Amino acid sequence: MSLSVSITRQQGDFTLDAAFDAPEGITALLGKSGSGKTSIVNAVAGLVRPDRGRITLDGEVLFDSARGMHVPPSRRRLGYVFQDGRLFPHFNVRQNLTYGLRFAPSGATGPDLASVCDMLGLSHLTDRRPGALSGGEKQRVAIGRALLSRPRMLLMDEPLASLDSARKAEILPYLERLRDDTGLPILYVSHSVPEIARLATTVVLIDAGKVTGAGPAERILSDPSVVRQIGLREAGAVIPTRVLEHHDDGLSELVFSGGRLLLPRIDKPPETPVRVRILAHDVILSLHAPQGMSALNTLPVTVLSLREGDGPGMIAQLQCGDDRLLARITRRSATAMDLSPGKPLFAVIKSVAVARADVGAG
Amino acid sequence: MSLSVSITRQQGDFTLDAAFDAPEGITALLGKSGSGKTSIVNAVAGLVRPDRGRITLDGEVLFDSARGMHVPPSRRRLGYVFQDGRLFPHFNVRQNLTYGLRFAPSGATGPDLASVCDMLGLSHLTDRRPGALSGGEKQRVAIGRALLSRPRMLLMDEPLASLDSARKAEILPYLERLRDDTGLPILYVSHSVPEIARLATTVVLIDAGKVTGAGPAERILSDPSVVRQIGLREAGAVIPTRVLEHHDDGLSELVFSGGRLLLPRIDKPPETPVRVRILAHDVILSLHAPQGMSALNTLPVTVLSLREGDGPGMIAQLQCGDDRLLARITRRSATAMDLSPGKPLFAVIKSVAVARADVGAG
Amino acid sequence: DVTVFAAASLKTALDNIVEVSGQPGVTVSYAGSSALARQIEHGAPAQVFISANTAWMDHVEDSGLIAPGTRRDLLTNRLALIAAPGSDVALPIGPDMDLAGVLNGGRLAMALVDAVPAGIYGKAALTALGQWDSVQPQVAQADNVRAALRLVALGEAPLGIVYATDAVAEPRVRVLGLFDTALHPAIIYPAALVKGGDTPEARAFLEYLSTDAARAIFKANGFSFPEGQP
Amino acid sequence: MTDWLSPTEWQAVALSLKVSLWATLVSLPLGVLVAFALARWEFRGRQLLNGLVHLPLILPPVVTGYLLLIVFGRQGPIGAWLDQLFGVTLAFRWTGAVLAAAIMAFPLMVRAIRLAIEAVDPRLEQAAETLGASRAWVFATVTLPLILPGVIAGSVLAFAKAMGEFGATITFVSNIPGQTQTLPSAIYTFLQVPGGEASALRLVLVSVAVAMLALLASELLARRAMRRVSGT
Amino acid sequence: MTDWLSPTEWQAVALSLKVSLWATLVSLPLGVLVAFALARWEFRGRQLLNGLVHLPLILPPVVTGYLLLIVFGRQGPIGAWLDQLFGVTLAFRWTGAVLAAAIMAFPLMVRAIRLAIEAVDPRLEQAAETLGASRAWVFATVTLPLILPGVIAGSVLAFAKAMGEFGATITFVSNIPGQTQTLPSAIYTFLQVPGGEASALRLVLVSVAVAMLALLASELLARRAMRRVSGT
Ligand SMILES: Nc1ncnc2c1ncn2[C@@H]1O[C@H](COP(=O)(O)OP(=O)(O)OP(=O)(O)O)[C@@H](O)[C@H]1O
Ligand SMILES: Nc1ncnc2c1ncn2[C@@H]1O[C@H](COP(=O)(O)OP(=O)(O)OP(=O)(O)O)[C@@H](O)[C@H]1O
Ligand code: MOO
Ligand SMILES: [Mg+2]
Ligand SMILES: [Mg+2]
Repeated sequence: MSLSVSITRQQGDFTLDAAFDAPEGITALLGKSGSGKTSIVNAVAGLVRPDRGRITLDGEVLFDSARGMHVPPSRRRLGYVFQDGRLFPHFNVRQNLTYGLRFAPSGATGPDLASVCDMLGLSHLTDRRPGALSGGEKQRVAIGRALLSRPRMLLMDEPLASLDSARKAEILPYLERLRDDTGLPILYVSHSVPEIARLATTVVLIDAGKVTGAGPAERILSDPSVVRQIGLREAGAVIPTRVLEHHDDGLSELVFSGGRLLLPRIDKPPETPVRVRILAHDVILSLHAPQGMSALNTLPVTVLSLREGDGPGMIAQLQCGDDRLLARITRRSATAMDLSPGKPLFAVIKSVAVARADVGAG
Repeated sequence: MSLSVSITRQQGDFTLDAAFDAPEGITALLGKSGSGKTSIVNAVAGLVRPDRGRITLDGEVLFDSARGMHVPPSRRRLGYVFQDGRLFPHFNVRQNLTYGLRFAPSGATGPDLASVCDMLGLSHLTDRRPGALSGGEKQRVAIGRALLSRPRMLLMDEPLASLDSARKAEILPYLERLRDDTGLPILYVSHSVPEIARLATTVVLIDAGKVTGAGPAERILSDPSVVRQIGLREAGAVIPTRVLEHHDDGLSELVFSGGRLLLPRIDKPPETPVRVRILAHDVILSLHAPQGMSALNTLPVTVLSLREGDGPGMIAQLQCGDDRLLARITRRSATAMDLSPGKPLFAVIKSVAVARADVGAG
Repeated sequence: DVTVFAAASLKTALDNIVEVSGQPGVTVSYAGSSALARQIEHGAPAQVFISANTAWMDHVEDSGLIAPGTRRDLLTNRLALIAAPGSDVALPIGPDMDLAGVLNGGRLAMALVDAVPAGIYGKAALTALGQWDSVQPQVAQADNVRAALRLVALGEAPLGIVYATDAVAEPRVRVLGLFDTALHPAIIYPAALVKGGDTPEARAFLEYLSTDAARAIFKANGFSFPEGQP
Repeated sequence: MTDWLSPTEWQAVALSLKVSLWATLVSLPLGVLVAFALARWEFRGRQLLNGLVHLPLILPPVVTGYLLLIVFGRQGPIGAWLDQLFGVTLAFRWTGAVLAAAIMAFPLMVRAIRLAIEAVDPRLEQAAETLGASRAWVFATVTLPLILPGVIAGSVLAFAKAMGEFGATITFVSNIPGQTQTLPSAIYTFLQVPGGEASALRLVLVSVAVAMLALLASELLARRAMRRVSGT
Repeated sequence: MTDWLSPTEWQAVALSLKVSLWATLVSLPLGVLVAFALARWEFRGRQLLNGLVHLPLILPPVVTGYLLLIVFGRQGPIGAWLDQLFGVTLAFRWTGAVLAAAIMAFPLMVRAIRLAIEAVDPRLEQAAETLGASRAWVFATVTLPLILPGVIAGSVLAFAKAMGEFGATITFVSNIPGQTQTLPSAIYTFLQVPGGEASALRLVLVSVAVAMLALLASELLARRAMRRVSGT
């Protein structure tokens, strides 16, 4: 499955002019408020018609201005979780959830009502009308409704924004399983870089209606030049690893080109490839291999580049085996440690700093 | 100003039975989806009538079932930022923003249209209708509208959920200034612990319609027993500090009972009290004072208690001067370092780990 | 100024007379006799009332609203049996006419037989002829006599009973015959001054209606005049 | 009460009910369709259709009745055609009374339904579309339930109007007791004779009672539908 | 065109316009109030009020006209009172035609506005309240703009109905040229004359033209208002 989008559209003063490819997996649209994310998703869903361009899903043309083609939304079979909910007020939760089921082709498989209710914690609400739901409950129903329509692809516009972290922690693994087990492609809009880092196979950066960067999540999110756009606090590197073994004390050992990592248990069998995100600000640089510290992971690295940020911070890009890490340090430390490209160092990472939410199978 | 709430209300199967006091500053309601946060805010705003109870603001009774009192919403002068936006579709952005101005008593002071537009990045949108705004733009207008009504208190129901971190980073300091400069009290609903840690003076924990904990933010958010409810990833300690001096390289030095901290520049004059949040997972424990490392902050601490979590992690509560820190470590490290209550250690904190978003004046 | 309340069926003739009379300021309000009578009862500013039947004039007079001594029988009329355009039936009016047979399932158009004067007279005539019972189920009652006439003119009803005056004015219908005046109560259009409207101008207009000039116009429209008057 | 009204009067009551019900039911689907077209579709002749629908409201009823007679009478173009092809006669039949009542009530029905359609949030319909519902399904499962209060309001308005319709009905189908004599015709008849007011009043009361019942029922129905729509 | 209609006919056209406009304007505030009460307030007698409002729709117009004559005539309880206290006479004046038209059109107006009020999202009104707006302000600044399309629809419906109203008007205020002879009355009068159809048709065309213009104008207005309400 692969989605290919290349469209332009004028709405008021705002010009959308976006082209990107979304290969298998989860493609995240990342961009600030008003940058055009929802507009793109609406075009893919067929709810707005671009002025010009082409949208294809797995070779099938959904829209093509040159040929005057516009497949109606109902025949695109894209499950859309809207930014603004849009539950049917006259149906109860169960009826909302199962609305799309009747239109799904008989061959289509997917989760059933019970499992969706379970996963989203909706079982006790099935007889309620949307008017009697809390904000987060509504959003969960919207997610379930899209899932249950057995779509070929999911379009999710900030689906988890109104949910607490506990609930998010339940839904995220489910989306991962969808991505991995069923191969259901997802176009995912979110403001949350951790969420995106965990889920996304591909990241598309949007700014003022234009695509300013697109590519595998690992590359985009590890690109120091992207740091500006997504915010210093969220900078980090995503590293492909492989599960080595699980230890008795609840830690899992992963291996990658740069060495080994100890992480809280990951529920994947040995040999499973796993993507790990290491935030730049979770990496401490040390001139010597540290002793007697609670941080379990120490990796030998070489400084690749140093990039000044605003204020007192710098981003150091580090070569670690074949992979790259980012570290956020102060200029004062850089001076004190006399950092410069080529300098060999140790990167100290607390095992727990690579938190569950930052681990994505991939 | 102080808000005092003690109400019960039955809605369907759900029983709200909440009592808490919100002293000056920002009081955060923290609880998972469907726990009753919006219901409480609605009662305070006067949009729903509790079955029983009493709500007073600064001694003035807003609601009292015993005396049959119910001040209508329009005379409560509470600026409500709704979870679901609720912009007036027939007004443009400017008209939406200034709607409440005409009803504000002539004496009431507050920000003007220009400054609100500026802060919220709405200046180029003032002539648009809400239907032509993106999700985040709508939310910003809703915030501005409440601010411009010159309220006695702000009620904010997940006001920043749909905003990107860059935008949040612009709005949060503004809310802080409101809190500090104008003393405008805020009742703040959010799922984001960092947001709450940064803003909240008081935290009220809600679970299934009941208050399960309430008190100063420092205490509640540093309470290891609260960690479960708010999620391990969010655990941390909030420490009151004071600005000592600003260094030329962009770092600010803060002092607190346990020693000194170097942080990226904080825009407060020396002597200003500042609250600093240190996430448990950003603290590394070391048996020796580390050398040649990029982490600038090393504090001598003593282990107070060790608390087992789920999985391989533990939470160590540390005495640091008169304050307490939390550190999240693996059991393996605890064993390797032979940790036990009373053991003196060093806590290593990267200066940058105390990120801007976690600094709150207070 | 004079305000005249007149039965709607008088419109053609009366408009003509008002014009010819040269009397300025005469306005005529045409409506059903029942509506006009009730309005006079409720204080309408009518000065002259011309009813299409005696019943409503009686009603107004009984209410004491007629200027004493001003009531007169102005006009009389005849009932006509008419046929739709294109019809070639010949049906002499009499007790042995086969009205139902000629209708052949079609309708006999009349005004409301229990309420509107033309209908009441028509029913009386048919009853007197012994035809009513057999023809009753075929009767289509219109809310006024003009509507009945229209049903026949449009060919919707093959036959109808209307005033002779109506038949005269409608070229599309063919008169099969006039009912003998003995078959039904006299069809009289009484006129009178309304109490309170008794001004010299009103009186003059009422008098004018009986002049030869006026009568010529009435006559041209198919009206006749009460016994003893030419 | 059976004594209170004469058999003919009972007939008139029954006929009025029958005619009004049929008029409402028959025009409902078309009313919804036309309201939908006027509210949502852009087409040449939209304003013309809108005007046409309103015509019976603008014209005096008698004129409408007369036009009906010309068009749908036995000699009329459509009337003759209906008669030949289907053996359906409207003139002088209760079916004709249904047509007259339906046409007179149509603008009211369409206006009410159209207003309801225009109030439907198109974003909900879009949501249904993305879930795979074709336009027709969206209409049946989302639009229609959401406009139900408007449809009910429009129908009752139409029913009430049909119960009171007089001018067009009597002009088009006359007043044949048991066949086309509706309640208003009966009332009118009484009002034409001096002293008939009391009898008219009795029928007016019946008419009012029937319509009030219909109104009450519709209020309850509409409230239910409204509660559904408000989502609680 | 001045030749095309006689002076009396012009008078009838002008009078109908005047009467319909006044009827619409005068009943509008009351219509909004009643619609609001029916849509939003719970009070004893709500159903009664609802029934009363619908009465003119249910009753044959002649009956309504007759009732008006009884109540508002010079001798009628209210008519006499109005006359004595304010020197206002309704019966047989154009003002009475306004009353008749207003009353006949009232149910249509109320229904349309009520439907619009029921479609307003109460959460928007709540939002306005929290911003300090009193109920009256909320109504004026939020509810009213949001129901504007409904108000326009209701007003045009009422105007159209008033333009076509005949039975109640002729019964209440008679058919006095230049004073109470409206377009429908004039049309009726022509229809009472054999061969008057041509003249009637001319007036019908005028009537249709006027109403169509009003409709078109209202469509444009309502579209504008609708666009406002949809927030884009
Ligand atoms: N009208 C109603 N009838 C029955 N139950 C209701 C009604 N309104 C809300 N509830 C229930 O009350 C509970 C509290 O709702 P509330 O909106 O206060 O939650 P919340 O804490 O704001 O959640 P969220 O974070 O998802 O917005 C929920 O379980 C909800 O299902
Ligand atoms: N109907 C419209 N007319 C004019 N401008 C519009 C219209 N709809 C959207 N816009 C503008 O288009 C831009 C993109 O909107 P879009 O909803 O795609 O943003 P977004 O990236 O989803 O933002 P958010 O994160 O706030 O939801 C915004 O600047 C918005 O103001
Ligand atoms: O009273 Mo009429 O209109 O002559 O039948
Ligand atoms: Mg968006
Ligand atoms: Mg909520």
